[in-house]
Amino acid sequence: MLNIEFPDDLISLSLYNIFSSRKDERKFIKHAKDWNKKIMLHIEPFYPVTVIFNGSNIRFERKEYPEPDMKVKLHINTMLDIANDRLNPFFAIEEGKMIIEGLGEDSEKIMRFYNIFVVSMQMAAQEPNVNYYEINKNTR
Amino acid sequence: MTETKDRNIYKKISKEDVLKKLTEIFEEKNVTNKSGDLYPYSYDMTECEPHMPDFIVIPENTLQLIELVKFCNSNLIPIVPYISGNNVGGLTIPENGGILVNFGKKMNKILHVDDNMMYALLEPGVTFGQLKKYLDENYPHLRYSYPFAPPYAGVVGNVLLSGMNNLSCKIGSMGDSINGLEVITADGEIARIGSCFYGKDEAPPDSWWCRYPMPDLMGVFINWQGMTGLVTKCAVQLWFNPPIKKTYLAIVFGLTDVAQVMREVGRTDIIDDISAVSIEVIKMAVELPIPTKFSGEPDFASMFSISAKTKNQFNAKEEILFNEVENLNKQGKNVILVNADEFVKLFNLRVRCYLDLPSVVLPLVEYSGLTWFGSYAPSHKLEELIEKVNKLFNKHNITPFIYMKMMKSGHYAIFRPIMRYNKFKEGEEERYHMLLEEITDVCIDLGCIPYKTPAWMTEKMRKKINPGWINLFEKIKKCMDPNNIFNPGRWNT
Amino acid sequence: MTVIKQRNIFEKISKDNVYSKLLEIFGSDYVTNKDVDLYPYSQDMTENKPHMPDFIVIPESKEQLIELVKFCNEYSIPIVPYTTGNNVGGLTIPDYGGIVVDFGKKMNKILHIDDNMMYALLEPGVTFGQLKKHLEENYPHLRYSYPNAPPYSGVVGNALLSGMTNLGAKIGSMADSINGLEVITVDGNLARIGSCFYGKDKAEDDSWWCRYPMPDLLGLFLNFQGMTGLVTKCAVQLWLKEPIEKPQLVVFFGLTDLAPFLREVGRADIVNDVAAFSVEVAKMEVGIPEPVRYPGEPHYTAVMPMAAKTENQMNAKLEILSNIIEKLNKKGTDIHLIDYNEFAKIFNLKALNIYNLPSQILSLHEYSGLTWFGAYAPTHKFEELIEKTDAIYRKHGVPPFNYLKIMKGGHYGIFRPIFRFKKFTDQDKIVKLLEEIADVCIDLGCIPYKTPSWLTAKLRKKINPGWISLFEKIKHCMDPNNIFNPGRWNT
Amino acid sequence: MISIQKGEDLITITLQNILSYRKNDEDFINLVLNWNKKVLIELEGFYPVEVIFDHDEIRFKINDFDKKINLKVKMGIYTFLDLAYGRLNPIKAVLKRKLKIKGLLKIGTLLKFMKIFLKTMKMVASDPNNNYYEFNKETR
Repeated sequence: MLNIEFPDDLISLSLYNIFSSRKDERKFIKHAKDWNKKIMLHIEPFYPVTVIFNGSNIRFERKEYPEPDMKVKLHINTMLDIANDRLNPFFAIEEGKMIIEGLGEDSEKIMRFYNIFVVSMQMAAQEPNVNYYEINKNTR
Repeated sequence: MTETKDRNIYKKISKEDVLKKLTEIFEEKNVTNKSGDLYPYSYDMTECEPHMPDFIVIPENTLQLIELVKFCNSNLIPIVPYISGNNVGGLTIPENGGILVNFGKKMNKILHVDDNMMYALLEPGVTFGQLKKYLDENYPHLRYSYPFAPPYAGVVGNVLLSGMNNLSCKIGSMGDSINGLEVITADGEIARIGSCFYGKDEAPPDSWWCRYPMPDLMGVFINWQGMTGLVTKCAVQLWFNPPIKKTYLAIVFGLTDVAQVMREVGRTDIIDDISAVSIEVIKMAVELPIPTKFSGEPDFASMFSISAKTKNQFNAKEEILFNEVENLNKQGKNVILVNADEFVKLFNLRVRCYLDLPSVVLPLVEYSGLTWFGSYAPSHKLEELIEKVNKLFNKHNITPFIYMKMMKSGHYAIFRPIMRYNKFKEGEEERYHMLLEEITDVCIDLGCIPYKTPAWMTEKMRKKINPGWINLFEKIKKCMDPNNIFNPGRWNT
Repeated sequence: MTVIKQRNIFEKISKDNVYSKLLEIFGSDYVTNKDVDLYPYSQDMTENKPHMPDFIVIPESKEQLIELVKFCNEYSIPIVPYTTGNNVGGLTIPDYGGIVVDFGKKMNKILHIDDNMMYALLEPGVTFGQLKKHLEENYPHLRYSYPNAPPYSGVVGNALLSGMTNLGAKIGSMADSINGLEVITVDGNLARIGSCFYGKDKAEDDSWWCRYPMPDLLGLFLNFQGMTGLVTKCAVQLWLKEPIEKPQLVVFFGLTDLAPFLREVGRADIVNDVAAFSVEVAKMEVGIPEPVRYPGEPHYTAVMPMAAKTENQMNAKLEILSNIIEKLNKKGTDIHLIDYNEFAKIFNLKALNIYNLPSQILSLHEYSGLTWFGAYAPTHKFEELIEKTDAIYRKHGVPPFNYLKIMKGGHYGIFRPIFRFKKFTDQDKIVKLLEEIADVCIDLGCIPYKTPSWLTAKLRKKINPGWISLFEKIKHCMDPNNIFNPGRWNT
Repeated sequence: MISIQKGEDLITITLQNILSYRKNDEDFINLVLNWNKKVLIELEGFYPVEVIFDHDEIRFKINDFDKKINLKVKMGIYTFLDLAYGRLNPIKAVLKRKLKIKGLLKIGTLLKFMKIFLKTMKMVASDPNNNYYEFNKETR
């Protein structure tokens, strides 16, 4: 069981939304728990956000950390292309549409990053049952 | 036809004193009472009863008009507004005599064109030709919408009377594209209505951008034919002028098939203007003395004007139109869709008078007489209207000229039989009027609502309109014009 | 704020006699004068001064209302029309007491949908949710236009008061989409206005298709806030529902980048509507209690419903849209285009509230107080309006909640600062802010709609005397005893 | 100088309009003068029109056609326009059966007809000055 801090800026809110849909899922927990890394994510044209994995907590900070374990930079529309399977993440990296620093050769890191970020955003984007009516029943 | 009840308008003051006052207000050179000058204002092309005005005045500013209205109101003298006398309904025939105010001569300035909020602030005398020329030269990226009328016809009159134009399928009745008015009411007060209503005296020219959202006083002057006050300024909406324009001609076989064609194409919401005319009207343009339809010829031709900002947008619209026509033909209609410019060039360029508006349709105006039944119509009744009216034309063996439009993306339609005739040929006028009356009765029964209505027509309508409406109408007229000085006789006032 | 001068409305007849007359007309189940019943009608979410009505009646037929109007006119008793009380301007607060006519309960039928001429004939009590449901179930190819309001608010009231909808950029003010009215005037006269005006006693259902071309009596009831008569039927235009919908999200990083964009996209005539909000509103949407904008976040976000008949048409529109943005960015703006459905799914589905109308923005209603300055605005003043109001917000330490629109192919705009507040603690602060904003906006030419009387008092000082006296003349002609919603526009 | 009968029905009006365009032009007169042939032109969807070339006259008929017709030409309105606006070459049109001709063997007649009619039609279509404004000056 993970707990994810509820943020209050646009981008962190999106990440919160993406993660929390999986926060009880075993596979996700396995990757995110005790990863203890700081991932700096810069979704253009917005601002950098650092996601801090600490034990079973995930926090967001609206700033660049001095030396994060990873730096990821991509445009919001690239993100949406990946999330909706219009663009293969690896091609995105090849074509320089998604720039990742600090990936290194650490295959575990790659696996975790891929699962926590890419898979999660794809699941959020493609989950058919999560629709607005489900969420906002009370307001309709 | 209703007799205009003559009233003695010089009980309170002698004609001479009126003349004296008028010369005092407008100066001698802008006032006349010579029957030679008055005569042309006493009639129009229609069969409506002529009547001489007593004076013509040519105003150049609102102060003069305020003085005039106060004077006329205290002496019960009729005031009839006049621009160019091109209406087809006897609307400016001074049925009770009085003073005819000719705005066309001096109060005809284009006061402001607002490039950003896309409107033009006009004096009542501005003509379509004038406005078009002005925009083409100074604001080529903006356009106004033009009626099936001569370039020397007035813009403001057409707008205030819900006239037609060549953007009708997009924007609907002109009543919806008036942004503001300056009016003089019976007590000689001057009011600015619409978003221009801020400001004690003058309103800045960039403030005439909308009719709403304050209490809608403008309605009191729309379609009232000058019965509630004198309009001295009017702001009308302009539209972005897209670079790509093309007109398609739908040739439709079968008497009533055109109705469904217009409805379906109208709903697609991609056409600026849809108008349809009997084949005889097309042939009239080629100046055949008595155009008749031969077997094998189509019954109607419908014109669709499309405009677009980009090639892709144009192609997309074209595709939608083609699909629509294809569907119609699948449903058993017989429609041939051709590029109007190409076709007309081979057929006969005179037909362009229906495409390039405003324009003079010579064969229509070269006759001494011209009259019509012009009405807003329920689009689901078009078939019935065409059939019944066509029968009537044939019965009187007069060539059927029918002109139709689809308005505001198919929300309603226009149905307009037109007749040209020779005024001076013995019995001709009576013959045509009899047909016109029969057509009027049929159309009104089917729910058509005539616009720019002559008095004899409003009298028929009054018999059908709910009493509550009539009461409210009379109440407002009385409130706005207790002495009935503003264009008396209109709507049988 | 203007204080309402009281008047004794029971001079000519005793309250008890009024009550028994009402019972006679409406039956005991549909008349009340009990405080507990009256209380909810005495106030709305705004700061406008509450005032108790003396009676609530629930009509079900125009015959009852004709009798009511004749009676009230004879004894000069105020009549206040009411549908659901969702307006944000104290429009149905009975400033002088009298009788509140609640149309919402029984006069709420959808009388006719005309498939061919595309209109709906409605009783005053019909709500947006109701109309939408009815169309989706029976005429899926037709649509109405919906405001940024709860599904339980009234359609007719919104149309008669030039309200906003999600077709604003295409069709403009709702006033242009009214085809006809049935009204009861002060003398108990029942009038049908518009193309439905033929027919001595009743009109055919298929005859409510246009407002023109007869003398336009409809204007007498538009934006008059019930001051000229009681509307008992209203026909509104419907539109064809286009099969392809692709809402777009636009984010604006420069404070005033929004302004030129609204003007350009407006005249390009490719979007159904533009709903542009301060980013704070978008954050409030997803439940941030006290949203503030952080550096790096855009100042404004705009949601644009776009619809088309074919893929090609949609792509053509999107092409034009991105050309506009490219052109503007070359000139120095910082504007970005994003597919809204995709973004919302990633960001937070609650954001779709702004697109799927009608909808209730909980976070807007969860406060006890809600008020606004809603105005039609000159689009060339947008920059100035944004900058000046922004300064005022900061001065008062309140996050900016602005809501802008472009109307009718770019012919005019909408500028609408909104405030939610805790009625019992910070109302005075908000009212001060609201008044300052109102003054600035009016000076820049904004024209407020659905106006509370304290606002019309300000307007009257600026309006040309000719207009005022024409207005008074018409009001007096239509309602000599001032019984119809007295107090509106300071009558 | 060739005299051309005034048309009173759509198709005849069109043919007249086209042929009149060159009625004072030397080459045209030489072609037509004393050609004395009868050509039946049918626009599919409309009706046939007989064009009678008689010494210095061109006349039209839309019913009770002569027994002896020298040439029968049939085409759809779109073919008609394509030929006029040079989007379709007449020979191709014939081969594609878009332009149906009875009397193909009378090559002489056919070629002459093409010179007289198709060529003129193209001239009308491509004449830049031949526009409404020039034409109806007095009414603008």
